[in-house]
Amino acid sequence: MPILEGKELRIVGFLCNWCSYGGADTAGVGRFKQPTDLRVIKVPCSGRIDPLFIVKTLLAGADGVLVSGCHPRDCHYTEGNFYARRRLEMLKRFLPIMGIDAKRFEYTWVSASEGQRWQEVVTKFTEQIHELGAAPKIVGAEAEETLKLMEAAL
Amino acid sequence: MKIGVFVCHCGTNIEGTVDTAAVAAASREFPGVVFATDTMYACSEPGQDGIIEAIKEHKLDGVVVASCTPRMHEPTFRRTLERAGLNRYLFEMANIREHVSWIGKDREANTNKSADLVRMAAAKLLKNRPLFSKQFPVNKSVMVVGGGVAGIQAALDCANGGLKVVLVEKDTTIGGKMAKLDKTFPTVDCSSCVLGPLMVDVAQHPNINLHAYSEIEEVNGYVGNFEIKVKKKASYVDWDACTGCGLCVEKCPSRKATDFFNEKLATTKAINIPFPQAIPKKAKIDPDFCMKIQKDKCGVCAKVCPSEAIDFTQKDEFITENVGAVVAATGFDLFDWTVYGQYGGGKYPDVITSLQYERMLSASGPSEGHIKRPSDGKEPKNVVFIQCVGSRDKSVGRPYCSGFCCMYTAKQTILTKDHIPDSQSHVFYMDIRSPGKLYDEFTRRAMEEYGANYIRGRVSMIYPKGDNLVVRGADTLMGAQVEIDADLVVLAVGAEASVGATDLAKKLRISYDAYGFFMEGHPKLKPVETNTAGVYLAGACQGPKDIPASVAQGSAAASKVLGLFSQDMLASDPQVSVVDIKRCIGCGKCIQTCPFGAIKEIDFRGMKKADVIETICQGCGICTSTCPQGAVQLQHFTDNQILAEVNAICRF
Amino acid sequence: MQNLEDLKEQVRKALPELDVVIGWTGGYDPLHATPHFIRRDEDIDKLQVNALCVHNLATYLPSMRGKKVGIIVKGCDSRSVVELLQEKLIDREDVTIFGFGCTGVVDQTKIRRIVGDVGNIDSCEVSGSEVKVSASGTEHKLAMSDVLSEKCATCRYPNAVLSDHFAGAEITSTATFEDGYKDVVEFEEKPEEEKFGFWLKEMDRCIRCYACRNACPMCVCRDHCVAQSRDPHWLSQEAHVRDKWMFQVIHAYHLAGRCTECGECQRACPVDIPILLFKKKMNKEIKEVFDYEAGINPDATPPLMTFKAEEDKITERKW
Amino acid sequence: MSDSLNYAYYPGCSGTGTSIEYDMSTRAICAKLGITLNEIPDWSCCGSTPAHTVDHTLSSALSARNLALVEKMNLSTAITPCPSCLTNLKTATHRMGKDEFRDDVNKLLDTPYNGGVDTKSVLQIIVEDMGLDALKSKVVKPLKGLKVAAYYGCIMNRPPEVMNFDDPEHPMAMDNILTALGATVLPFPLKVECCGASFGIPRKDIVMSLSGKLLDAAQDIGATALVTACPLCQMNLDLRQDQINSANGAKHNIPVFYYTQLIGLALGLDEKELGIDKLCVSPRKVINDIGAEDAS
Amino acid sequence: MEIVNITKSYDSSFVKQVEKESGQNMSHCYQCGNCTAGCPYTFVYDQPVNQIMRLVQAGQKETVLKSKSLWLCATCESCTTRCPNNIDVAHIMDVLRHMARREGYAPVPTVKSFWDSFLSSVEKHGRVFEIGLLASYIAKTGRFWTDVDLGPKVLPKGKMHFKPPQIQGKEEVQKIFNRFKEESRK
Repeated sequence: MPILEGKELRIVGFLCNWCSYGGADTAGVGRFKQPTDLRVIKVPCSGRIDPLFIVKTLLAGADGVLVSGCHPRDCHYTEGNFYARRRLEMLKRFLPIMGIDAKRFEYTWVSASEGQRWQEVVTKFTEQIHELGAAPKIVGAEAEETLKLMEAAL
Repeated sequence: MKIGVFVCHCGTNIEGTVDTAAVAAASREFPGVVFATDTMYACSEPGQDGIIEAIKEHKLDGVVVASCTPRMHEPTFRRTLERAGLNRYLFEMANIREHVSWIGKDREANTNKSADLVRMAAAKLLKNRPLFSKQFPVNKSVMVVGGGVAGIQAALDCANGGLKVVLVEKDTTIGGKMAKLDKTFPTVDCSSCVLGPLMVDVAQHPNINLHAYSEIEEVNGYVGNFEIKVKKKASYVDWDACTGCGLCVEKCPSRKATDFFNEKLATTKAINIPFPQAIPKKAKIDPDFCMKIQKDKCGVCAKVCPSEAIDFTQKDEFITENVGAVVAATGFDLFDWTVYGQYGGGKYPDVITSLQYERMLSASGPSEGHIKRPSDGKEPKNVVFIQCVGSRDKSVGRPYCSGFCCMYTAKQTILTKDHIPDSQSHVFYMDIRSPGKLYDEFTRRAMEEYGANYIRGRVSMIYPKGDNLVVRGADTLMGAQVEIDADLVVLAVGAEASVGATDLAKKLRISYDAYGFFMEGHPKLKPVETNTAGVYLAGACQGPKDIPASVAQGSAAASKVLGLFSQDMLASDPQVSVVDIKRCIGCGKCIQTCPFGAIKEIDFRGMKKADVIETICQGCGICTSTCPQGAVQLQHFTDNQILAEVNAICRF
Repeated sequence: MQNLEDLKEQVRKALPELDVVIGWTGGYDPLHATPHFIRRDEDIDKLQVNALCVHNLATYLPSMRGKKVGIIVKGCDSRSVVELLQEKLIDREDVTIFGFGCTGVVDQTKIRRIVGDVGNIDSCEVSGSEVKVSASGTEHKLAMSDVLSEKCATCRYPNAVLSDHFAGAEITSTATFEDGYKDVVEFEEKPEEEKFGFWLKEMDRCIRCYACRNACPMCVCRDHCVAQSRDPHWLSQEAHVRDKWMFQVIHAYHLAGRCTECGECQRACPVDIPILLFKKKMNKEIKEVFDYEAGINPDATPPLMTFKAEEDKITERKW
Repeated sequence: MSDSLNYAYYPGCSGTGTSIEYDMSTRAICAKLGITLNEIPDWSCCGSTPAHTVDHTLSSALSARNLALVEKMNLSTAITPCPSCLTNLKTATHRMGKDEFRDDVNKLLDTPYNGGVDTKSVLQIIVEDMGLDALKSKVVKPLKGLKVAAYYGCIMNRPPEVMNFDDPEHPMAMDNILTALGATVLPFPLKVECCGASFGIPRKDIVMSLSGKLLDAAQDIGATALVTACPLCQMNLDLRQDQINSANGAKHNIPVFYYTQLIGLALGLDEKELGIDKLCVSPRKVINDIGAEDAS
Repeated sequence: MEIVNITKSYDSSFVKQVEKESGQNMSHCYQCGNCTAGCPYTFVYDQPVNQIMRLVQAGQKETVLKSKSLWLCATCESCTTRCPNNIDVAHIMDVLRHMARREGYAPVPTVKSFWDSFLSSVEKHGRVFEIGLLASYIAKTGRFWTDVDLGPKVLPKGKMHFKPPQIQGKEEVQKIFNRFKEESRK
């Protein structure tokens, strides 16, 4: 599906299964209205998130990436978000040298009970990305073609 | 792979704001998708049958269901696939309810987003592989943390079911809050007569091993095989020798120790047994008040003890217990009401808590069942009860209803009338919440038969006037400000998470809410489970609960444990990391970062390689994001699966 | 070089216990040195150590694991050795390190820019302050300061940080950490679009030869590099700028907390893409947040392989 | 003790008139205690209650004019003895934190005010900036035997988010000062109850009732004097005490001091300087009894 | 008592206006009555505070704006300080007073006259001129001064001045009032 022109931007979220995905569910159960731009990829733990996924996502045309895990000390796997915090902080600091605005990427902590906080995070992040506008796209490749080739190859 | 997509209406829950037929139509264009349809209720029997039929008819070998959160029905649909003869991991869910239809009403955007989520799910599914569980043995014993009524019930049910039970209690006796109560609603029967026999059963049960005055220090392991370090706190009494005769208590000259059991209404001896029916009935020294420990004087208890049990040098002791499951039943604590300056902030002795009032009412309490004002010992005639103190009050960070205060307040007005027939009770309330069996009738009885004066409104301030307290409140029904000259004010103090609950949650790796109450697996369908396999909840640690609800949860948690242990072997979750031995260069970075010690170094034809111990791996994937060459891959969340999701939506 | 004879002597003494000693010798023309594998006494005489010895020989060590290897290292090279030791990719007891005080090496690109595309190099003389090159009959006198490699101008570790033998006197460095990162700061100050555009243009020139990776002493994945695998399938085989750029970020990220800035990647690049900038940026941030530098202490743990429950310098943002 | 006890001083309108003894005693004790008061040149009225009942922008503008004057003095903190003035100054600062409101206020002003001036009560700086130990060390005539009730009034500490000083329900600043002065401070239960405020003129009955309760409560606990920090409270309790007695059929004869007057007495200052003679209910007997051997 | 037809009398724009001007969310009030319980002025109110809150929730504009209670609130902040839902009730009372003024309600004329006299005094002199204020108030209300007994207590002690205060900035203060009047006419 194409991005809804003029309405949405492409925002990808990487959420840990135990806290933030649950928090997003809690927000849903509470019917907390949110912008529709975000597409969520569920991972077991924020520690599973290789920062390179985020770079890949941004180079592949996303306008913003949001990562959310359990609050520090509350990781379901005890230590995952501690590793994530270091790695993601480095990424946030690295992006500017690539010419990517560091505000296009945020990482945060939302617990499974914090539906309201999730609503606030999504709303705020989406607003932030809309303020930045669409990210510069790397054109030139026959995008759809390539993708089809790749899909066919596998 | 031939993928079938099923887009659920969930009645109007999804269909109301998502055009599910359009989503299905769009899905047919996605790579790998050969069949797509919308369906009324995918999780219902006809819905599931429809999926099975489609699998057979279209020879599907992968299924995407777009419906609610996978945290709800993923297990349901995985079973559906198995019934159709497919591996349960050839399945993906697109969460178009919690993440789409429930959070916005823009049908166009929702439909578009839903299609995107299906596309991502299908893209990932193309990379899914069948996964198979391993079997591992279970240690069929259970640890119950907390010896209140919920923990006691859970422990007894498990023990009666034939399991070995380790019951850990942080105080010197089990019984919890219920042991402090005088009577219980709505039957007004004696609390200790109900609870006492259960406590004795715990003490005598051959399957129950009780560690009182102990706390959880450290939790290792996983479902089926937990290894838990327990701290046995120093009581300065050798409990193996102590017979609970009470001679030491009788002779101890230090009388100023804090009496926690009586809610500080009185003081107690430096060596004491909290109450006569305590289980275990063992003495403990409060070192802050013991003259021997403080000043190396006295030592009377040691001299009089017939079994030479006193040990002033005793230290905390650590033991390790191996169990297959854990039930957390750590209960609640009372809100610290002294933040209410307008109620005196603790300055007025005749403003007491409801639990202090219970101790006052109790025949085993410090006043032996006589209601006496703490200030002068006089019998009060006008007693004012204030409800919702630390409940439903955002300004003190406690917006929730504690649930049981309305009922115990009604009970206390009845007991007040019983104890002092010429007394008058006044109850300030906002709403009466009494939705239990015979509950509302009970509050009516308090008013109709016992003459309790219910006043609808909050109390703004309490101030002393002469010997009495002026309680100034509102009667909103009358539309007036009202004042009552009270002899005694009882605050119906709300419940909050027990001290240390969040620390325990972290050790058990379970979630808790903003107030420190433990999170259940699902608010409706998994009320006593947690999201950590093998850890269950019982009682008020999950949220304020009255006795019947706590007991029911104790039994429910026990039944879950018994169910878990009904098999000799447990199936491991195959969503674990696997090392591609060809790609591994043996650098050991994964070993270094694994939080569980689940990866070990092996020698493979003279080369160092990493190897995952499947039954220890918990599936966090830290190793996968650590390995530079991607040699270790978390199954079901491989780099390729996540990249497929990224590629599905970020199309340059 | 006055230390050369001492060094040769040290090698000569140690050689009987070793399978090989890696050093440098004259290359295909007088302007270039090349790696030199000393197995016999007579090989020692060909040993060359001067400003032309640009190669980081540590690159060879992991593949020679199991053998007794001697290695001659500049200060920067020694950090790579330390890093390999730290990651247990080589074994301390099998490696003999010969250090010396390095005054810097030349940047061949700079020389080529000044001298132009000359045919045959007739001779090349290197002194402390000057490089004399005669090519096709013309003599060029180049000031060392004009042709010195960038990394050498701000070098803080001119002496081997770890060595078993050290030839000559140690050299003192006055450079500060900040000195070495002025280029990063300067580049970063440019507007985002300009930087993005810059990289698009630069990366577009990449020919995916992977010389950068092959020259990197810390790129130990070698045959298993994710750049050329299907599982995981991070990059397509397409020669698209997106994939090329992605590869460079992967390289930088895999080196986070490990890169010693020997600069071999950028030196090896046949089309001169300034890819060291990515690695330097990462190092700068690593130093700022974790106060850590790679290749100094063989017993340290790289910061991304560990954590603190309360991080000193990562403040929870408003997020 | 800090050597920077240097403040802009806002006396408030009543300080020049009906509560002149509050202003006098404040200036006297500050001089004695080494607190420098720099009267804001050409200050104007804060608008008091009437202004904010009409409009918040107007009310804040009247306060902001004075804050802008303080800005010119290069002083960071302005202090006032009067809680009503303080509330207006603080509320203006608080609300002007929002850009939109600040712009509206500045539209009414000649000189715009952009924030940056801290406002406190004289009471707060004595307790927090100077400290009770420093005060205690300067006491030469302890108020031994004086049994007082400290009455703070309704807005000295409320709402806590704005006033940000002491406990909103059980303030202790004056209690602690009076204890430091050697007086016996009785636990007054109605410390923050309203006295009737400015309704004395338009609805006297209200003051009769509310201030009457306060006097009753003071008598109940056996206080021989009331101590206040508010001109309006003092006026209602002192000036109108006879009216209250006749309206309620009571016979109160309780002198009502400003706490600054009592500090002055304890510091050994002259009664004249403290405006003791300006009080309506005579404090003579109470003052004479201070330090008497068997003060009963 | 009349029947309140909620469908007809509910004025949603009134509720929104109160919320906008006060910055408070009316739906946060769950009618516990704590404001009324703590309010020292309940005894003179025609509608206790909690009922004012309820009437605003119910959009009963006229009943609210004609209430005497609005004019008898002294902004003592008891309600605001103790509200369990952190509602700034005193602020709402202030805002309702502003609205009542705008709509021309003055059910307690003495209070309004006193406040008006006070402000005219400030407008005229830059500071309050107490004797002038009293004179103006008596003139406005046409009432005999009920505080004659206080004169002998105050005057000899020099606590009231017969001459108005003189400040240089009084024109500046007048300008504040003038601009305010201009702004409110907009």
